[in-house]
Amino acid sequence: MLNVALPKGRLGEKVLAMFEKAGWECPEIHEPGRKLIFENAENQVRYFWVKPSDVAIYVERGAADIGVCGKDILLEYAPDVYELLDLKTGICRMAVAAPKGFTDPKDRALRVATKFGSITSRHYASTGREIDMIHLNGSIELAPILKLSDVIVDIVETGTTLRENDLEVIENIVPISARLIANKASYKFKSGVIDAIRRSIEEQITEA
Amino acid sequence: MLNVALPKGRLGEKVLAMFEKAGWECPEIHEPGRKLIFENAENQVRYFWVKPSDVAIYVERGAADIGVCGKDILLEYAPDVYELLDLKTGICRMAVAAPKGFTDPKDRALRVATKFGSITSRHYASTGREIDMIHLNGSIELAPILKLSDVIVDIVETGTTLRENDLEVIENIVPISARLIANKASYKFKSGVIDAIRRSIEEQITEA
Amino acid sequence: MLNVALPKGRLGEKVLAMFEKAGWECPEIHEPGRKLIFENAENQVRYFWVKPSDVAIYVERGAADIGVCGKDILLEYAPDVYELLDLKTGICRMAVAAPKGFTDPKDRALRVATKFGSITSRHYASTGREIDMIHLNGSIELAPILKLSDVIVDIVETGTTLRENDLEVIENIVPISARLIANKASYKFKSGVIDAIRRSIEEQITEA
Amino acid sequence: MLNVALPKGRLGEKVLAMFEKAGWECPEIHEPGRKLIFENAENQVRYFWVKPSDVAIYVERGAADIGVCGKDILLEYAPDVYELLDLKTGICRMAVAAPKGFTDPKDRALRVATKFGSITSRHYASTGREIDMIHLNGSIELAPILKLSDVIVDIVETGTTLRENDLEVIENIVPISARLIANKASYKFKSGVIDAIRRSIEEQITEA
Amino acid sequence: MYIDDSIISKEEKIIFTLRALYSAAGYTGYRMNKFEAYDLYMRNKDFLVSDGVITFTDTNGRLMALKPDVTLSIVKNSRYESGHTERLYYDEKVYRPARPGDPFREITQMGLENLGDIGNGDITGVLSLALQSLKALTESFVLDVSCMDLLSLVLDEMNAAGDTRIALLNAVKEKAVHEIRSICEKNGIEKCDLLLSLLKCEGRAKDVLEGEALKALCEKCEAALPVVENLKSILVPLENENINLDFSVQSDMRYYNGIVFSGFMEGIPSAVLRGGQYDRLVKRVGKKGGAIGFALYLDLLE
Amino acid sequence: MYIDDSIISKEEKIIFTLRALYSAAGYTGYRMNKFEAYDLYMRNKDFLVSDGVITFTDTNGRLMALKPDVTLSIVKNSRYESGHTERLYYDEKVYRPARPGDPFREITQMGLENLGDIGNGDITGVLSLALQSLKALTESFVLDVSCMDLLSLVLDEMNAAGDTRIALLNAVKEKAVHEIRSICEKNGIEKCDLLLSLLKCEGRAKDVLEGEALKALCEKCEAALPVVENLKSILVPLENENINLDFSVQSDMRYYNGIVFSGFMEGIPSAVLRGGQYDRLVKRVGKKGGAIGFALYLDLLE
Amino acid sequence: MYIDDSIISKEEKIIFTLRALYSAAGYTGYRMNKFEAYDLYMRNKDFLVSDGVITFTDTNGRLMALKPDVTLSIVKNSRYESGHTERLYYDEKVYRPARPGDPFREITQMGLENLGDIGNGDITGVLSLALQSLKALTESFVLDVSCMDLLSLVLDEMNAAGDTRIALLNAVKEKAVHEIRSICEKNGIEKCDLLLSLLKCEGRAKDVLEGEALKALCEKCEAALPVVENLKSILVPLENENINLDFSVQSDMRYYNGIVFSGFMEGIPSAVLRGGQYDRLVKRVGKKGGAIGFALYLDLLE
Amino acid sequence: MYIDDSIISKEEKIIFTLRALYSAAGYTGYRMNKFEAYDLYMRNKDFLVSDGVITFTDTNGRLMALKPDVTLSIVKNSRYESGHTERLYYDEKVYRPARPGDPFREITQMGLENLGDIGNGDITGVLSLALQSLKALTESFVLDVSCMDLLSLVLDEMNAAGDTRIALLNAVKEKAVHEIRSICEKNGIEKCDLLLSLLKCEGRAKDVLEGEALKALCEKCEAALPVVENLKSILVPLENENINLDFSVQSDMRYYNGIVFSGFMEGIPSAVLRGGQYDRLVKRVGKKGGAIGFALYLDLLE
Repeated sequence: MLNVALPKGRLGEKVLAMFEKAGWECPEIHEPGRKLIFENAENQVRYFWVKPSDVAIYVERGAADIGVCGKDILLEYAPDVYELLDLKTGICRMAVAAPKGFTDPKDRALRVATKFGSITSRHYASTGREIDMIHLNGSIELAPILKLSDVIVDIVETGTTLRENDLEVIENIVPISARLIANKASYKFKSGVIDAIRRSIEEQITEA
Repeated sequence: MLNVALPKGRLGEKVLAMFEKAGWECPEIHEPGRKLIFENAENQVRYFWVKPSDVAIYVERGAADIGVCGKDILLEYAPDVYELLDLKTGICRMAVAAPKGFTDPKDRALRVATKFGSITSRHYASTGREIDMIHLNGSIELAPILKLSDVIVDIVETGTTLRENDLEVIENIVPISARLIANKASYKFKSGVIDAIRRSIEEQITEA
Repeated sequence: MLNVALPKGRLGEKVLAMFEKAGWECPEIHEPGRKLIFENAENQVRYFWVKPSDVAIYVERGAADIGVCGKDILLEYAPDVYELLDLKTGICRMAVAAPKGFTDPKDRALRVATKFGSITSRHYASTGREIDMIHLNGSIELAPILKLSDVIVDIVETGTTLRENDLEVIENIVPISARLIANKASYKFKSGVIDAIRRSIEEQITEA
Repeated sequence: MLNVALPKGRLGEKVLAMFEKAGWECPEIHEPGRKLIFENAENQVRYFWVKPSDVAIYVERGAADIGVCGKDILLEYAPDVYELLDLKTGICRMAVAAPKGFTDPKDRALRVATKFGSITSRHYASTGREIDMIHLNGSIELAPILKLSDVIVDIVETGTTLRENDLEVIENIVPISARLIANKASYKFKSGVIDAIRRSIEEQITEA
Repeated sequence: MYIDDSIISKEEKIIFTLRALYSAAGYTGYRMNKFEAYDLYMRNKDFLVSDGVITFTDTNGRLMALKPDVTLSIVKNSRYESGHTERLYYDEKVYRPARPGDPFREITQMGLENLGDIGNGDITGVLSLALQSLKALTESFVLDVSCMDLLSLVLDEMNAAGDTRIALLNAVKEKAVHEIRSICEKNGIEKCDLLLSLLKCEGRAKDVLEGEALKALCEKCEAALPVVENLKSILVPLENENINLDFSVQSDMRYYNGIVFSGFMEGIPSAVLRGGQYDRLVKRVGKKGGAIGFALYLDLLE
Repeated sequence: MYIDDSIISKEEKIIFTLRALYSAAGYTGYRMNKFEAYDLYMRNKDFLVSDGVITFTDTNGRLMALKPDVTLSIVKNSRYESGHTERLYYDEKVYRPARPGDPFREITQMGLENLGDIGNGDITGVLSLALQSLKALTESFVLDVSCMDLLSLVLDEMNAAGDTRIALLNAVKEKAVHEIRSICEKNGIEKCDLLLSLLKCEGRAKDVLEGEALKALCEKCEAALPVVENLKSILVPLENENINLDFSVQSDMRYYNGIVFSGFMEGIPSAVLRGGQYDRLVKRVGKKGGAIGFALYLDLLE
Repeated sequence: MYIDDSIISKEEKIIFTLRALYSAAGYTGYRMNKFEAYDLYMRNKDFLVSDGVITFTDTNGRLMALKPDVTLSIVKNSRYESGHTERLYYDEKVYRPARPGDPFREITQMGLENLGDIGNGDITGVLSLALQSLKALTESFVLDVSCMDLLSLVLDEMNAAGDTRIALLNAVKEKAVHEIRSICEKNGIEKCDLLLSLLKCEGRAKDVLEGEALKALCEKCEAALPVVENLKSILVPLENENINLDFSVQSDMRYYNGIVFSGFMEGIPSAVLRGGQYDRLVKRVGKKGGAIGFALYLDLLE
Repeated sequence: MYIDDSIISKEEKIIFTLRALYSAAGYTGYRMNKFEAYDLYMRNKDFLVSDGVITFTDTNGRLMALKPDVTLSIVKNSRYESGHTERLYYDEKVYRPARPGDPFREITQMGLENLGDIGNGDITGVLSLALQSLKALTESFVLDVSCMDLLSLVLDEMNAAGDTRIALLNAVKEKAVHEIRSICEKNGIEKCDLLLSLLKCEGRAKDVLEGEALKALCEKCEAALPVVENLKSILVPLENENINLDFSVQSDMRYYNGIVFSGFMEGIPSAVLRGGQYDRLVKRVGKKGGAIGFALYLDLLE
């Protein structure tokens, strides 16, 4: 039985379709209802939906054999897993954004609001700028407007949300897309099926 | 101008209605669109929607003068704010849940999955049980099913989700409901309007 | 065989006489020569001369079963031994001495020269006075004259040396005299002979 | 006025003679009595006798401008002073000595008795041998005989004392002789007289 | 000494302004020139503003603390003389995280302490200096004053002890009237009203001291009368518009008693000044006499 | 499981021998698998054998201690059940300097604790295991036993309190009769004799318990009688030649009470086994019931 | 010595089983009986499994580390003798967080080291002991083996240096073929194919060593041939079905070279055994000769 | 701002005097407002005045150091711009034992640094400020100046490398001519004379620069000529009676090069000012450009 952690949301749906097209269908998952785990005993696969940011921990700790999540999550939590494939979907970038016309107040710590604490720490440690980090869980772009922070570090897709809030990207940190990841030990004992999935999805991507 | 942080979602909508009924209407907020901040210059109020778990930090750091959030958030982050009113809505409880028939494996650390790290640490420190905490961001009830954890610490409303996943509450930690909170300094300089809001909402609750 | 550590010098000679009078003679020890250890196989006793400040460590570590040393050494090193008898000889006191007319310079650390670091630390810790300690090995009374220190902590017998150097005692810390000490484990297995010696010397003192 | 710290004992007497021969006589110092400080106002010199092991601290802290002490003291305390001259007297060596036929007990810490803690630590740290150090103040050669230690680290002149106690040198650490030392700041402001003394004594040594 | 403005920082200017103010009021400078053993802070852990203390092992093997606070050291090193008071001010670097979980920072803290046989005049004097300090920093400020004795007395009247008392104190601190009601209900405490009456005595000191709410309280609880009179005798001489009474202001009852207070400046989200009477701390440290003082957190003014 | 002697150390052999002994007596193994906060040790500082404790800051910023001792952790994690006793043994690495000023070392400490509603039978049982432990290690050994209650009682009779009491206890510990006399004289304590009589009750337990010295003491101090009877009821069943009575054996009275003891082996200069009843520690840590136990310092056997 | 199973833990049983195994193979026990200065670990920081090291100040003021690892201490205290090897095994408590951010724990680590003038026979021997160790613990296991020299050589051929090399190594570690491609593209590295060919040489050692993929690689890169031959001469004698070749297995190139390996047990989500040749570490510490060894993380077997 | 003398300390007066001096010379104040990781100091351990550094674990688990020094932090945070220099002064609390083995103290250190593309004019300027600083403190002072390049060059000429070089440097530092001779003899170094000639070039800079000893040295060692010329071009413009040349003044060659100097005040037993060029440190920290600076140890003036 192969355990697969899928990220809830649009990305997850897209990814599920890829898995099914690759031959690992699971009719049960399309039935309405509030179930969380879906199994197809026949082709020995079990899917479950988790928060995108939880996929990595499920895979790292072996509760899932494989899973799909954004590169942002891999950079933030640095799980000890194999990163088998770039799914070339869920494409965006990690960036620093600030109100238009922003200038850095050099005489005090820069206040940075973000969901991505590790990425932010690492980024500013590399430039030597002292920061006062403000961890938020959502709507990061509100922070500079309400003077809670000077700048934000967040995922930027189209930039529309930023523009709507009079913010602009002042620095790109890293590009992001979805990745297929695998638990290292699972891979040793289930390499056949995991590799088959990888290959099949890779083909789908190449064809697309 | 009074800045009010509202929690996104059903609870926030309910709370907004209370504020409006109390006389602090804001027509703008009901217009469709993607704005995040809504102002009524006339009655000097500005609302904004934030993640429920971010309300406390906005209020504590003075970016909002007042706000509404669940007692769970106050217990988890322990912000230094005034807790002016129990809104008697958003009622639920913080609890430990486990698979039916669970018995504690005394010879090793108990694996606990949760979104509420501080509450969990404090709870188990008080009982002296050593734990291995697994921080998750959502769908906590999946963790014991997939053997990622032995038990979970989470908010329980009706218990339906637990039942659907063959879990049951084995210990109640604390009851939860929504609270009106205020920044301490703001309260000094804007006590008139804050108190007026409190009184008005209190009346609404008492009447209900 | 009983191992006895004696302090070199006048005190040691006096003490040896007491032991011999008590019946534990050792003719060998009176022969001229440079030997360090003297044994009387007949009455099963072995004497050796050590630096007065080393007696305690010989006894504490069991290299000697018993020994004689000043109370100053016991206070300074705090060895874990039995202190079986006050020999009422080698009488003096531990004191703070300063140049005549000395006044404490309150705005900086007091510079104290001494051979007795622990006693000095403890004494000033109890009064809360910050000090700058200067460890010397001898001729302590020179230190204040040469402005190396403000005061000294040292043993004072008659006070003549102090007077000759224009110093005077400004504070007495503790009275001192010679003590008979025993290793704790030795005492368990050789209590007969050790007690006999103690009693006999005690009688000599009482008679004197 | 030049302050000179001389080591009490045979070495000091010899050194004093050198100073006097160099022109810095001090008749007062030869008078019987218990004085500690001797001054010749005419040639602006002041001598005082201190414990050999205290010379370095007097000079380092500026209570003496210059002084004479053994290289062992300089190695042990590492004072921040100028070492202006090797007096080629007081010649001996620092060595490890052990009972004849000694073999190192490799399965436990080596017990080492010594007066020279720093030199001993440094020596054994360089060889990687774990030791249990026993600080003694004198008669170090007694320690191995009484099984207080396995070996000793001490000054060896002729080796007679060792032989008399059935010990032998198993390792030489460093050769020792007396040195003329000067306080660094004193040297800046009194370099004329200090250099004159150094030159004159150097000549005496060369002639001898 | 004349010092060119360009070579001193904004913070230093504040420090010199306040030093002059305190010095003129008869206070002398205190300098904490050595570290204290960690034990001193550990034994009085809850007296500290923050939980985090930088510990280090001194060269003699003793576990020391890097100044998390100055008051404890002043108390420890003070000498009581009957009939006298020691008046000290300080400005020192202290070390603590800005918030729990933040990295440690070097913060300049300024404050003053009045120790010994202190009376109401001393308390009024310290409050006056707190007001003057705030005034020197901003135009818009408030000094919230509470009286721990009155709060204590009310809780005693309610027979609130142990965990219930602690829970009530926390609720008072958060002005959480609903929690107070629920705690009283759960623990069978009848005189819940008394505490709620006390909390209602909130607002400009002048108004509250003469107001109905306080009168009502004193009627319900006679024992309160002398405490209130004492409070008046301290606050009335100040005749200051910026003093609020607010019984939610508190400090740990194991250290503090009598008057406690917090100062707020408009635009700064937390209290920039905190102080109070801490006779109980003095006693815990094994000293005689009383004490009152306050500290200003200069890092908040950045 | 059969284990080849060549792959286990001398120390491990001792550990397994003693584990078998304790296991046969109904004790179960205890494993200290996490660190305790430094505060636990700090608050009970004088309970520790040594002053030096390795502290470190855990990843969550809390100041922790590296096991200086096992007993405190056992007490803290024990659960009292009326009418029951918990019997635990342990062998753990602990960390402390061999002597003050020496570097820190990893030392194997072995010991056992009997906690809960303990009675005289339990005390006799623990003493018997202490004797058997020593016997397993050497042929020539002595177990010195004292009774803190008797010592306490005598000091109470003498009205020795505060610093005087502490000074007397130190003098007793060092068998320094001259100091006892001088302290009594200086502090106007009249019944100095009583304490000296107690110290004379020293020697083979069998002899002392039946001897004149103890009888004399009981005559001078009636209150001692029941304590002595109780002591007899504990020691007589042991019928062992290697037990000494020695009232200079002590442990800190803030933690210990009743029976305390030290074990010596010929050729080793300090006690290799130490133990006693520590009901007071149990209470300080906020738990119910009594406790007795001992530890063996295996590093001394090297 | 016969030891009753009831008085030893599951972990101890494993330890004794493995000690017997290693002892039979000519290894002798090593005991780390003192702490090392923090500097030793600091200078070789990236050699450690975990970042967190418990530091403490020793009584002489020196900053020490509480064993985060045993190998560094073994290397530091080893003495090279030409033509000889030192064969040591250990089981020690080490201290580190289970995962970054977790609290510090005491973990039992077991391992062995073969230092000195080691040859291929020694390497085969160590791999054989790794296999036997895993077999003693479970029925279903895999030993993944890689060859750092081959990986190095391929990277050299590609002219991948500096940050590019580090990025490529990380991608190899994660089997992230897409990252490898993208790094090569971004940095203008042409022979990307070579590295991808190497990664394809994955699977049962027997099959891979004889397989097409490896042959293909050697054709593209002649220099690889002798390295591959050497690898064969090490692995072929083992004739074991449980050995995989997997070039994503790596260890830090500043310390390791030649053969590195990881052991996995079914049902345990991370590697329970890790090892390899670390001649470079030996050199960094200023010693002569080579070394190979491995460690088992017994805490994962709980 | 006018500040009443009674509210500032003697030390503060010195600080303001020197700030005005440095500010007038174009230097701006530097404030070290966060702690640095212990690693920064550890990697440059020998650059520090004292061995002892207070370490603490920050809330994120990182091992930090409490400022033992300011220069390293300035260098780490500096930004090189071709053709420019950064001129910074600081007065900061630093933490170190007064002497090895003494307890840790808070010491005020004042100093300045000139970083970037520095030339001889900058060096002369820094020396001039060092002289002016001393003059502001006392009437009787000496600034000892040495040139590490010249010393290096002489040692190179002598083929003194490795341990021999280190031993010679130590002997030079202690002016121990006898040790120099004995080291040269033992190690077969022939040109011992060269070094002794260098040491003879000691005394008032004016005299020495024009004197016979230096001329003699340059004749023996031609390569010295340009270095000496350079030295002259730096020192001659200063025209100051209080400058001594003294080649025993040194700083660690792994960090320093070129000019190094020490300032002494009559009556104070050790150097109150130390400084020099430290281009090598700048390079070690991974930065471009050169640097020169000095520090004043205000605690010595107490």
